[in-house]
Amino acid sequence: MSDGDRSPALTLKVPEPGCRPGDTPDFSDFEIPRAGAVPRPPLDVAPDDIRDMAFSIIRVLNKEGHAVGEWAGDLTPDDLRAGLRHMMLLRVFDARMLTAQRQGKVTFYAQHLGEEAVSCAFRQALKPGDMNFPTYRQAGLLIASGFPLSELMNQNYGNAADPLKGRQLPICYSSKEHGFFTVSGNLGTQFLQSVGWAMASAISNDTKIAAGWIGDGSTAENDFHAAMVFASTYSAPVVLNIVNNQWAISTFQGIARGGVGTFAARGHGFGIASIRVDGNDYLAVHAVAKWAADRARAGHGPTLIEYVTYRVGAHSSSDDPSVYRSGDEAAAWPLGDPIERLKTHLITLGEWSEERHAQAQAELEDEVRAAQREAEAIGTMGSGAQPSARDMFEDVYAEMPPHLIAQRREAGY
Amino acid sequence: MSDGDRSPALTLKVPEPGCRPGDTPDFSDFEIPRAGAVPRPPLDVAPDDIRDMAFSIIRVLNKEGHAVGEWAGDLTPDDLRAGLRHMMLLRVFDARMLTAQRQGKVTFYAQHLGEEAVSCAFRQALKPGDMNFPTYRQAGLLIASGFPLSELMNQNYGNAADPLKGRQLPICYSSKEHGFFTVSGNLGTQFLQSVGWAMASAISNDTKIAAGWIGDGSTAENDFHAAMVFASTYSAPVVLNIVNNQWAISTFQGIARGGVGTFAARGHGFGIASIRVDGNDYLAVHAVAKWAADRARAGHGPTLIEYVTYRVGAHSSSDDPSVYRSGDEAAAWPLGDPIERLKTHLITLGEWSEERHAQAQAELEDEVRAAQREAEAIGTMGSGAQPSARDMFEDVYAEMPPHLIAQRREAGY
Amino acid sequence: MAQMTMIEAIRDAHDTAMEADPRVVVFGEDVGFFGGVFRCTAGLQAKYGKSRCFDAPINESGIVGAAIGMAAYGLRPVVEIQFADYVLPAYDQIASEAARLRYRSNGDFTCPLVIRMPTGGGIFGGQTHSQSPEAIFTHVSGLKVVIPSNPRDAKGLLLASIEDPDPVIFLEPKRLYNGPFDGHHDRPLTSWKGHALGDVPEGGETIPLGQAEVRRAGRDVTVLAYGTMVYVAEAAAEAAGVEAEIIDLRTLVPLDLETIAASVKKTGRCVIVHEATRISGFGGELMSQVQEACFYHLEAPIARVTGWDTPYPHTQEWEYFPGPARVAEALKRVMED
Amino acid sequence: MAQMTMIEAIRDAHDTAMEADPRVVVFGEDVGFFGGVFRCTAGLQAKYGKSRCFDAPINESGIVGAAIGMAAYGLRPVVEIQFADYVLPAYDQIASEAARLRYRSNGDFTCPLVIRMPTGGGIFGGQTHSQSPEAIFTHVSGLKVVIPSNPRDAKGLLLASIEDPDPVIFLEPKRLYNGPFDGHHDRPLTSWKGHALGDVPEGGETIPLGQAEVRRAGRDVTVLAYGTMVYVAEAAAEAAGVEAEIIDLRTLVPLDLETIAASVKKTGRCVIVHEATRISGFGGELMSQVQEACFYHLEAPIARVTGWDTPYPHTQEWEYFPGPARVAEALKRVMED
Ligand SMILES: Cc1ncc(C[n+]2csc(CCOP(=O)(O)OP(=O)(O)O)c2C)c(N)n1
Ligand SMILES: Cc1ncc(C[n+]2csc(CCOP(=O)(O)OP(=O)(O)O)c2C)c(N)n1
Ligand SMILES: [Mg+2]
Ligand SMILES: [Mg+2]
Repeated sequence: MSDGDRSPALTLKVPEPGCRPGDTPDFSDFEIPRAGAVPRPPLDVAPDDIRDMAFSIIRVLNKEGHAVGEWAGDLTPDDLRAGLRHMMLLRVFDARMLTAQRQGKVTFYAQHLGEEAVSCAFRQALKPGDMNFPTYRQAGLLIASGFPLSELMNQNYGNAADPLKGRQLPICYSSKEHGFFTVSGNLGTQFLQSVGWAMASAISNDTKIAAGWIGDGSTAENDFHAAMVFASTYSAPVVLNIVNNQWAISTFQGIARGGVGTFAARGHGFGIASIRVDGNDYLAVHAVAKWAADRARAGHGPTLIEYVTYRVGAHSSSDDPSVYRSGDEAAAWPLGDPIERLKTHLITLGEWSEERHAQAQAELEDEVRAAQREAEAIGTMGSGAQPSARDMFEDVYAEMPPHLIAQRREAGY
Repeated sequence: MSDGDRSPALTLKVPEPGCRPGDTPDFSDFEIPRAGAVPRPPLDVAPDDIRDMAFSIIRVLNKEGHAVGEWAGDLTPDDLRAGLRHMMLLRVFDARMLTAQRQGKVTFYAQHLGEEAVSCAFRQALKPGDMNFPTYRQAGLLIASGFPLSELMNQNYGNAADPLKGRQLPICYSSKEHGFFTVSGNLGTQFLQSVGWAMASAISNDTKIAAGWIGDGSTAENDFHAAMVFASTYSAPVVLNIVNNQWAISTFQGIARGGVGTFAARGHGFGIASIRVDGNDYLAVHAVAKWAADRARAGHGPTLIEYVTYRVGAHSSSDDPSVYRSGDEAAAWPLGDPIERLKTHLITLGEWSEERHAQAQAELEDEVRAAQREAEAIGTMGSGAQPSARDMFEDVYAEMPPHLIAQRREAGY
Repeated sequence: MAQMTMIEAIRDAHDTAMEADPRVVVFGEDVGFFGGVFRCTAGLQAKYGKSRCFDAPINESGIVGAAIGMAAYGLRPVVEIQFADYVLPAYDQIASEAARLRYRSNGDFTCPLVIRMPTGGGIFGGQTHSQSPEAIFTHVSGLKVVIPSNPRDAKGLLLASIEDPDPVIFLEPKRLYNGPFDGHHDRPLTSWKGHALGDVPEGGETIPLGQAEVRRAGRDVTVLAYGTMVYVAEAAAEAAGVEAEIIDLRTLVPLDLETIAASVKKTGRCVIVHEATRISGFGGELMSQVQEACFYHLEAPIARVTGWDTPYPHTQEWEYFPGPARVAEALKRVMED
Repeated sequence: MAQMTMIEAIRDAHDTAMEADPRVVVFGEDVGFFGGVFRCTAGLQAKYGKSRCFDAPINESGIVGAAIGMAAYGLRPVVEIQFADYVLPAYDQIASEAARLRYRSNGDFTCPLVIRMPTGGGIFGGQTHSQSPEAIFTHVSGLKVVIPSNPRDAKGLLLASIEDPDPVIFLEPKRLYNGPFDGHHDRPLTSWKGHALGDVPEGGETIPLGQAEVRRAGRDVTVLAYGTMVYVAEAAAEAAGVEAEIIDLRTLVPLDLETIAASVKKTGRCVIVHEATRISGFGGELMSQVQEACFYHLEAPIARVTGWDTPYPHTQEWEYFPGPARVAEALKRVMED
């Protein structure tokens, strides 16, 4: 085996993004199939027969704003206007909350800029009783289900009306009623829990399904594997959503993804149906979500979906992306803006206009401002009516044990 | 969305093995390509171009005992006789240790019966300095590298000459010199560590490679994912070995594998070259191991290998398989016995005979008996010369901290 | 009443709970068809079907994380971790998730979940079949930690844990599965047959969490023990000829400080024993709470007898295990102080 | 000597070690190009190249497990866990593997590895950016646990940790990164500028592990503190007008019991403070060791001031954080006892 002595010195390969501050963004090697190109398979398709779908991108809206192809779906103009309204509302809400954060009224915030279609459109594919296990970047699931804005704000402000009594960080919402599992600050854990919830539904011969959510960077977490193994083994009625917005914090998707082309491909190791969709195309997201949800309901098991989108804003209010990526990248992003694209589509349908859009924008800003006034009248972080310190000791257990009663006394509450 | 009301009640799907005690084993739906059928790709092949290899089985020895096809390899009759000897020695060693366990001279033991080819043949594809991260079922790596039998026994007996001073369980060997990383009782952890070791070799511009080992059941562990992510992202020079012996303890491979055909397919989610090999075919195992090791050395990154074999014996000395699987399964196992198959091959080559085989068997039994006499002369579990209790306090840290000095005094040693 | 081993009592508790409540589901590694490597779930799959008792992939985080999802849905999962040594991969799901659902969602989501695991040494299990990780669970707010020392308590406490609305870590001293063990490894094995605590009530009777039990009354010194160490303490008290009051804690969180303090205030002396390593073991917490509650009653330093601060060795099992000799020595010492 | 913040001192320690020893490699989430979310590794990738300082996938177990393999190979990995709250997924690799390689292989394989992480509260980080998990590491035989409270110690202790032949958990009180914090959140921020402990020696000078430092001499009562609580204790002693002797432990394992016992034997009183939750927190271990070593010198019960036994809340930051008022109260109480 003397050739070994001649074997070359090894080197560590560390993936790098195409573009850092100062570079000009270049998405030319990012293959984007034209809208309508990808066929829509039957619900009972064998995962292995749609292997290519993990390397393509399902798109419905073409450049002209027409909905084309087998995934065009059956959303009515009213549905579409509602969807547009949800995305606009989420964007307005985010903008106001970011400002409030800068004013010190909120400790921490993370927005959805550019990703609004994913959570807003997905929500419309669910039924009452279905459960999402979201990350901190799926507030559209609540907005689209009509969750009161003032409650979201009360939590972000951590005021006396905070439904979570000041215990949780901003944006880590919780609402069983709205099918929104309590958001964890720990990445990946909830992706696995969604599979367990879905298994429970199957064990109970129920008809409800679960939806797990995870970011591109977080797919590297170990619990991603546990989720895939359990979903695959027990064929759980769950939709597993990977939101690929290209970046973790300062870390580009290539570090989590490694040597494979897409995140959707992860499903191939488990025989799970895996598809990739244009995350900035409201119609495509809805159609794909509906397809996956119907598969789960029909007993065909889990579907893994990668939403291809882009995080236009900073990772969070604590982050400054200009240090690690080019400011021009967002503008160069080839899949456009979800709100603009749906707006154009509605206009081409003759169901919407610039005037109505401007008016809707104004109405939504009023609506958010009103909710904000209401919430701020109660209090904001550190000023006005605050959650009580007593609440700090409640709900650790259903019944307060002696040591906590003693500690609460010691604390003087 | 009223159709939802009509959606059927869900049920939990729990995979079951084809055969339980009382049933007749049936491997008819287990597809076995004929020997020589699978081509041998170049070292720099793109993982995606050999996707099918994860669903096939590389085999070299055909029914007649001839070595056929592109994977036949270049092992000389001397190499093959050495390989046969290693497998026979491992089997004799296991038999003696199991008996010793029943006699109470060893607390715990796990044998390799039926799987001897995997570790024995793999070892011959490595070079000095390469490092294995084995499980408790790869002692062939040590046997094939000439590790002294008496040392293995001293550890299993936990006597005064135990190289690990009585601290470790039997079969959890350790030898840096022989490229055998200290075996952990915790499943999966070492699979990941092998990737880190390989990354270190690359960081150091070294030429050494690492080999990770894991069982079929243990691929379900989370650290399997971490290993795949890191190996894929940094293109680590590592060979990742999955020994699929069909069973965990009482749990058949389907519970870990889920809805995908093979364990090798797990690599497809990461863009890692993934192949499947007849684990009871010494020549095939060696050829595949050599191919993967050469890829790693040449800087082409990780290879995932699934060895298809069968655990003929109990999981360990604490296990009784008759409770959960048919006793006839082993006999029905279609890939035969690794020793028998290599023996037949050597005989067809005219390089071996029944007589020489019987003689070799007798010699090996003498050799093991001799080593055993030597070891037992020192001591066995609980009788004869034992490791000192002082050793219990050593090597927790390089330098013993005050609290351990005090505890050792308190203990009276 | 029926005579049972601890294994039979645990199996019976599962059976009783599954019979009474369809929400109770049981899974873990090898627990389904086989019934668990210690046979604690034997027969449950045959009786209740594969969707209520099944084998899990070998992934402890997966087992617990999936169970958390099931509990949030409304089921009452009871999962087995094959050995307590293997629970660490699930520690994040337990500490960051199960323990906090109720708190962070203001009761909107809860986690009625029981995580069972064989714990402790004395079986020559070496580094990975002998550890006692109770301390790292007692440090997590939102968890309850239970450890029975006999068949009767095993059934009653397991039933109470399954009914509990919050996550419970249920530690089963594996050395006690088939009989009490007082650390005298050189003496013949004893079984639960004929042992008073081997008498297990039929039906769904629970033993409330948070209540310790005085196993042996005495005026000289209070011994705080749990699991296997209860019997070691009894043997040690015998040997030392000390009137020890031996308290079997049974639940570590919430702790029955009342019973403990009452005893120490009476005896003025306290010895704490556990198998786990010493530094930051639960003994440290016990010693602190006793010191805080009983300082002015103490006539001697509180002492602890524990596993040494090393990994659990293999051949040195009996030099490592805190046996009756070491405990007796401590009892004599505190009596002299 | 150079004036540095704690962040700069930590970065400088990395730089010094990487310069001196090619085996030192640094990785973790966002530590490469960006230099870490707290900027503790800024500039290292540019200076030493991508194969010695790089971004890791978001997988804490992967980061530690890969680092263990690297350490076994012969490198000296220094990895960052972005927040101590996120180390739990790596707990198994740390406790079952890193801590035991030397022991179980009889020194054949070793694990010179440093795992750094920002710890503690005071930044409105809520449940997942505020926790103090030191206790669960101090319970693991084979680990060393270090927690500096100022720039000078941060550099000297980090250099010593990198040189150490065994795995070290290196906890960085994030509230101290940019300046000392005494818990008076309503007062203006203070910086390390001009602070004596902000003077950091150039070069490779190490501060040996296992040595506590008396920050303030006093005869009334001994205060055991570490990290942020050192400054809270100082402010509390001021406020209470008590002659407290404040000991900054700096290393929790191995513990400098000598310094602690000498002080308590002198003062006869002891108050222990930490941010972590109380039950089975490291305070319990400290209280036990003081009680064991100094029982006959104690004139009052040892007291502890800690985080409450609840998850770390968000808006109630200052009701949860054990601030100067609570510590002062405890100081007064033990003086009256
Ligand atoms: C277990 C854990 N590790 C690290 C972090 C810190 N962290 C918070 S968000 C984040 C990046 C996540 O990126 P991605 O999954 O792509 O989600 P995105 O923010 O892009 O939506 C990191 C590293 C965490 N919250 N939890
Ligand atoms: C983390 C962990 N969980 C569980 C176990 C208990 N255990 C030991 S071996 C085994 C089965 C492993 O099966 P497989 O990976 O197929 O390896 P094989 O024994 O078949 O070689 C189990 C569950 C363990 N050792 N470690
Ligand atoms: Mg992202
Ligand atoms: Mg197996």
